[in-house]
Amino acid sequence: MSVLIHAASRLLVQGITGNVGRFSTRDMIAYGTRVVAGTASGRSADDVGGVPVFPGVKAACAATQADASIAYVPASAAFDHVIEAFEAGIGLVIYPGDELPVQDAIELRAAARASDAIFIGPNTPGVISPGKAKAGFMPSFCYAPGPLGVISRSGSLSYEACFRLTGAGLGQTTVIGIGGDPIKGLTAAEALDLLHADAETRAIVCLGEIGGGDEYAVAEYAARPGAKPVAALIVGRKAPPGKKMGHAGALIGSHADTHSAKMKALERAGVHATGTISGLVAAAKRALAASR
Amino acid sequence: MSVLIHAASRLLVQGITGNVGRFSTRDMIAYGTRVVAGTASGRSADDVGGVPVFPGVKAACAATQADASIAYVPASAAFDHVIEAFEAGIGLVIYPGDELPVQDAIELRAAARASDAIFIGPNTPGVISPGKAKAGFMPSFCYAPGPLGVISRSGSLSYEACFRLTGAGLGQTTVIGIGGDPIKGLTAAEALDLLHADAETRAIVCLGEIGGGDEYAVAEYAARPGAKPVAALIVGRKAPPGKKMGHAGALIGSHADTHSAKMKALERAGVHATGTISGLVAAAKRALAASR
Amino acid sequence: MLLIEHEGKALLAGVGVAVPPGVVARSADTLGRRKLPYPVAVKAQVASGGRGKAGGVVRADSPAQARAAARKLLAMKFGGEKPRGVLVEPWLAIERELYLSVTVDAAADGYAVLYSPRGGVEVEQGAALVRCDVGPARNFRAYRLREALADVEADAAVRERVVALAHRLVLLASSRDCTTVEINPLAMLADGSLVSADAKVVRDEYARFRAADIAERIDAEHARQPKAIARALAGKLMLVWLNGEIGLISGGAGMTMAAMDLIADAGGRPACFLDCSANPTPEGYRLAFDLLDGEPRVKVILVSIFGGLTQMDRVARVMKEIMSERRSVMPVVFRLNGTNVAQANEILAKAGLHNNATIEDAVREALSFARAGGRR
Amino acid sequence: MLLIEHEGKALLAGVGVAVPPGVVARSADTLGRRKLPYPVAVKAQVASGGRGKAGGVVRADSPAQARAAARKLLAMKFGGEKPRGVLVEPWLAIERELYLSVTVDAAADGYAVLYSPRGGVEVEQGAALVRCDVGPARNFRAYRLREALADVEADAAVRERVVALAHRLVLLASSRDCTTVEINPLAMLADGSLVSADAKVVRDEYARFRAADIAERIDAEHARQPKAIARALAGKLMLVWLNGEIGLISGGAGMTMAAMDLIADAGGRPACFLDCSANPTPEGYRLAFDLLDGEPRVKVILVSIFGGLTQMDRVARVMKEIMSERRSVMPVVFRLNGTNVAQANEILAKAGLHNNATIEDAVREALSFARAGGRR
Repeated sequence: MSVLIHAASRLLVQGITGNVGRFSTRDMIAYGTRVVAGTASGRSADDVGGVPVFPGVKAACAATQADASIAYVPASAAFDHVIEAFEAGIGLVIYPGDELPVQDAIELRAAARASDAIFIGPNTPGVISPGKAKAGFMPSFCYAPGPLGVISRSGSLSYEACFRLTGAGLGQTTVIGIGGDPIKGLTAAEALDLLHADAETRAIVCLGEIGGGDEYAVAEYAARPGAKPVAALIVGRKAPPGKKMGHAGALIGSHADTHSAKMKALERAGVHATGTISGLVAAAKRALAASR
Repeated sequence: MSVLIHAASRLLVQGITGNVGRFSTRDMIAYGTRVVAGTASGRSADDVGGVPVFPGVKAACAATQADASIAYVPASAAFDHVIEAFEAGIGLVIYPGDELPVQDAIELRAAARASDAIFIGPNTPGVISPGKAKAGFMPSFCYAPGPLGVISRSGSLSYEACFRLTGAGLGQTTVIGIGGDPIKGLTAAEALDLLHADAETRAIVCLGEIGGGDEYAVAEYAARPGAKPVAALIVGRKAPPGKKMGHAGALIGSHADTHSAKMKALERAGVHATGTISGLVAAAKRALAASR
Repeated sequence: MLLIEHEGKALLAGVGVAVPPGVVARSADTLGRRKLPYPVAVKAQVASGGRGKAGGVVRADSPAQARAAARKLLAMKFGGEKPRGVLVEPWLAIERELYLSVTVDAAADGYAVLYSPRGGVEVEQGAALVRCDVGPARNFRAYRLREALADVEADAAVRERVVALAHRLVLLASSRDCTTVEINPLAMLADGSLVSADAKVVRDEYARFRAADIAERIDAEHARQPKAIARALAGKLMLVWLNGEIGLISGGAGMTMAAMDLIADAGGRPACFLDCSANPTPEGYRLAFDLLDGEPRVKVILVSIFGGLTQMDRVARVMKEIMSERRSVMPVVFRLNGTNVAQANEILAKAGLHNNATIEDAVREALSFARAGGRR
Repeated sequence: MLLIEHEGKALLAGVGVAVPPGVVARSADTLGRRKLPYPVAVKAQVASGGRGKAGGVVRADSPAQARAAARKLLAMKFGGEKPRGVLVEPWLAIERELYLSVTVDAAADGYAVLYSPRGGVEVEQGAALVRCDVGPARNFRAYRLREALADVEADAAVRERVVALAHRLVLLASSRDCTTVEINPLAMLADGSLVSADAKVVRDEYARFRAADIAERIDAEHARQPKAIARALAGKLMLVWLNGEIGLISGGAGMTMAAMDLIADAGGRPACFLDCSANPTPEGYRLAFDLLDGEPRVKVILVSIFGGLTQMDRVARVMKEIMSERRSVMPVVFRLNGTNVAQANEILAKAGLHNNATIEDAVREALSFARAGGRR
């Protein structure tokens, strides 16, 4: 099994006629994803790579039974598009774009809950279930099927990490980019719950950084009786305090935000934690070994 | 029967320790209303006229099973108090105050719907079911039990109208002040539906004025097959256009807002309509006669 | 409270809506000193509608023309209103005039969006508008508006811009307590971009406790009113002058209108709508009498109050006091009813004041005084 | 984006929150010309915290004292920052200092309200705060906050004022896209009224497309930055100068931090955090090289990009071009990986550029250049 996105998932690409939409659609199809429909707001458009294009999500769903969506639209239009997908009955909506006002993230998380849907993002490369499907723009060659569930706050770091894991023969069930913003559609805790419930996921790898509270959710999970083994990489050990490190959430404001506080909390919870990318494969192996 | 408020209604007075709250509480009790509780935000207070005072609605409901509420609080606090009542499970909340921002009226109407509750107001004297109970500050002597359901946009006009009806021996089942603002908790159409469903109400009297669309809802109701006979008084025949006549809703902006357009629509729908308070009793009598 | 065009445009610009870069001048002279991007539109800043048809917008191709236009406009009146300045903007090369507004609407249980692909005077003359109900602001759905526009707006790019713009307007209306935000015309330029050529923004006066700019604007507006109106507003009385001779002091809007109708039916004319229900205190009533006593047109005062929360024994006591201290010789007719009316009748009777049993009686009495010339 | 005190207070006043009447002066001289209500507080206007302890607030009892205070404060630096003026307010007779803030908090799925009955430095020093989760702004519930405050705030009247104030702050935060609105101290005066003695308002830069005041403030802030930072910002690069010698050009925050950690582990020091992922274009990368080539501290450039959406064949082509046209002699080390990396490797190889297989290799290579002195 995998979580969130499966071989049978029927993906809709909102904003399919933009440059990113076109590139990613072809890339996702090449990976084997069933991209069944696209939307181009209010415009009639030809198909994109063989995918039919609809003027709205309702029409796209009626014609193609799409059940997941990724929205390649600017931040100023993200709220409108994600809500449209929820109200058309789509159960999983990914918004990969960045610079989404936090207000809109708050509203979209609340709307997802009200629609009984899952919202992922903003600021994420998406979700990939290696060998089955991907909804996002992560470089495909970095991934392979296997027993690890992966959660990441950072796109580039997840590529590097999975490239290493895959290179070491450690494949993945599903890699979830939860995004680097302070308010997330899917939180670390929720992503952990999904991977915990997935029978094929034997151990979990969490890619974290300074700032924010996600890593404490990881520690909380790991300390739970019956939790799957967890490995974690926390980057930003050498980042100066008080400066925003690219991600809106990656800022050391208080002691809890620091690298050392997070490492301590993770280690106390029994997480196989490392502070360097070079140590990731070994940590993941230790976690996997513990799962036997 | 009566609608909205009955002899068994258990009334809560929010803001009971203010001048208006104290006065109205004593007045409602004198009328026979079962005022079971009052609130004074966050303060402990002695009882008011024998009514126990609680710091919040939840506590008041738990102790007294209040099922209706009237909130005597300033407009700036109205939203907070009405929402509190909804969330404590109160099914009928009246906000008599005026100058409520229309934004808050919009939100409270939506909140009432979400809570499956009824919100009445703003800018209303309340609701009275003569001989049974009153939730509001209308002068009691103007009312008597009888077969008429009355709906009014204006407080003072409803006193005068009911004073005349009662004087002429035409009593009332329930008199509902829906208020004079453009966005109402309970609309004219909804109030009509309530009175329509009430077995004891034999005819309906609507007290309207220039501006707004309530009178068209009345015409729509009256034109419905099986509707109860309706009498209507529309005031403001001599009001100049473009000037707000006290009520936020009483302004002639378009032709439909005018006295003559409303009178025509009502007459076309078979309403016993009059343009002068002097003609009200006769109109109500004609409506009652038609109900036989 | 209707904002003047340039104030409304400032609110629009504040939420990222395109408006022409404009300058406001209070006099032709200050305008002459500015560097302007000719040709320009010189626009009278008035709150009343129909400005365009009344010649309130003038094109100017040179500083001399701009000064002349400003001088002319500032000397004119629009719907009885003197302009509070002129707004000068680049003259827009408009390809098409659209109409877009967001307004509070009871049928929508909140906001409604209205649109026409042909705006400007066509809408003013009553052209039909496409309507999309929103309700509370957070219920705005771009896709629903897009569907509603599909039939009337053929240009897909314009449609998308209108949808995005409407969302901004709904958020503006809710976040800044506006009851109407109307852009007419919404100008489509040659490149397809949309610019708000005019702006009619109405803000909710009741929100003044949480919007300092509304409170300030209300104060400024009150200060601009004629003295009597300003005094009434300061005393929380609602005064609208009418042209008649019966000075109506009343409580409650509905009952006041009913009394006005009765006065007219009896052949009289009300001098005013003067609602004291927001300030039924000795000070409020004293002010009401003072305002009417000071207005020569008024021949008789008719006090018509049917009180619920307002306790009529208190009102009667106040009336007694006012009548005993008052210097005016203008006759006063009473019709008080409502809560504690029995005590009120006693108080009035003891003071030798007659309380009419019905408003019809009171109107008749007032008219007979008025016909006798009033002001005995 | 943290607003300066007087800007934050203007937002507060705009929603009807009580702030002391203040005047802002950019120089001691302009201050001297004003009539002030002595005694006054002269307050340095800086964005950095801990101003009070650093002597950034001075009491003045006379014009001479006020001028002296302003002169002194304007010459000081707070957290490395020169004041942008002084704010002068009446000196408040504070009975008690409270703390109230509204902030975006992941655990609340939106806003959270934080309160302490003892504010001021006690909170700065880490005193516990009472917390009430709100979520989306419309979910603010006065009664829940009232319950949360019942245990810590004994004064019922103050509690009610705090509840009403918190509601305003939540609405302000959501309607004006603020991520934090903090009042510390919230001053309780002798009559029990609450005045915002200080204001720390953080606005959401991402909302600039719908908030003109945020966009303007960002532009102004960028203009105040040192030249290199301002150029980076104009080119949509994220640049933070650090103290080292390895000029790190990267894409993606997480991977950049990982590389910084590796550099440090290997005994090096990064010269910067320079994230090009928002502008992975020829112009963006050229600017990045230009900025680092112009910084003498930088001894070697390490280009570390792991692209997903960024297609690495395109990046490789850009790198090839930059390397061929570049005048600087500073060594450059590459580690490119990601989408289309095979083509990228080919392009680099043909251009005679070495692409490191791992970031560890690249860091080692960069360090050896740095140790050799760099800038061959």
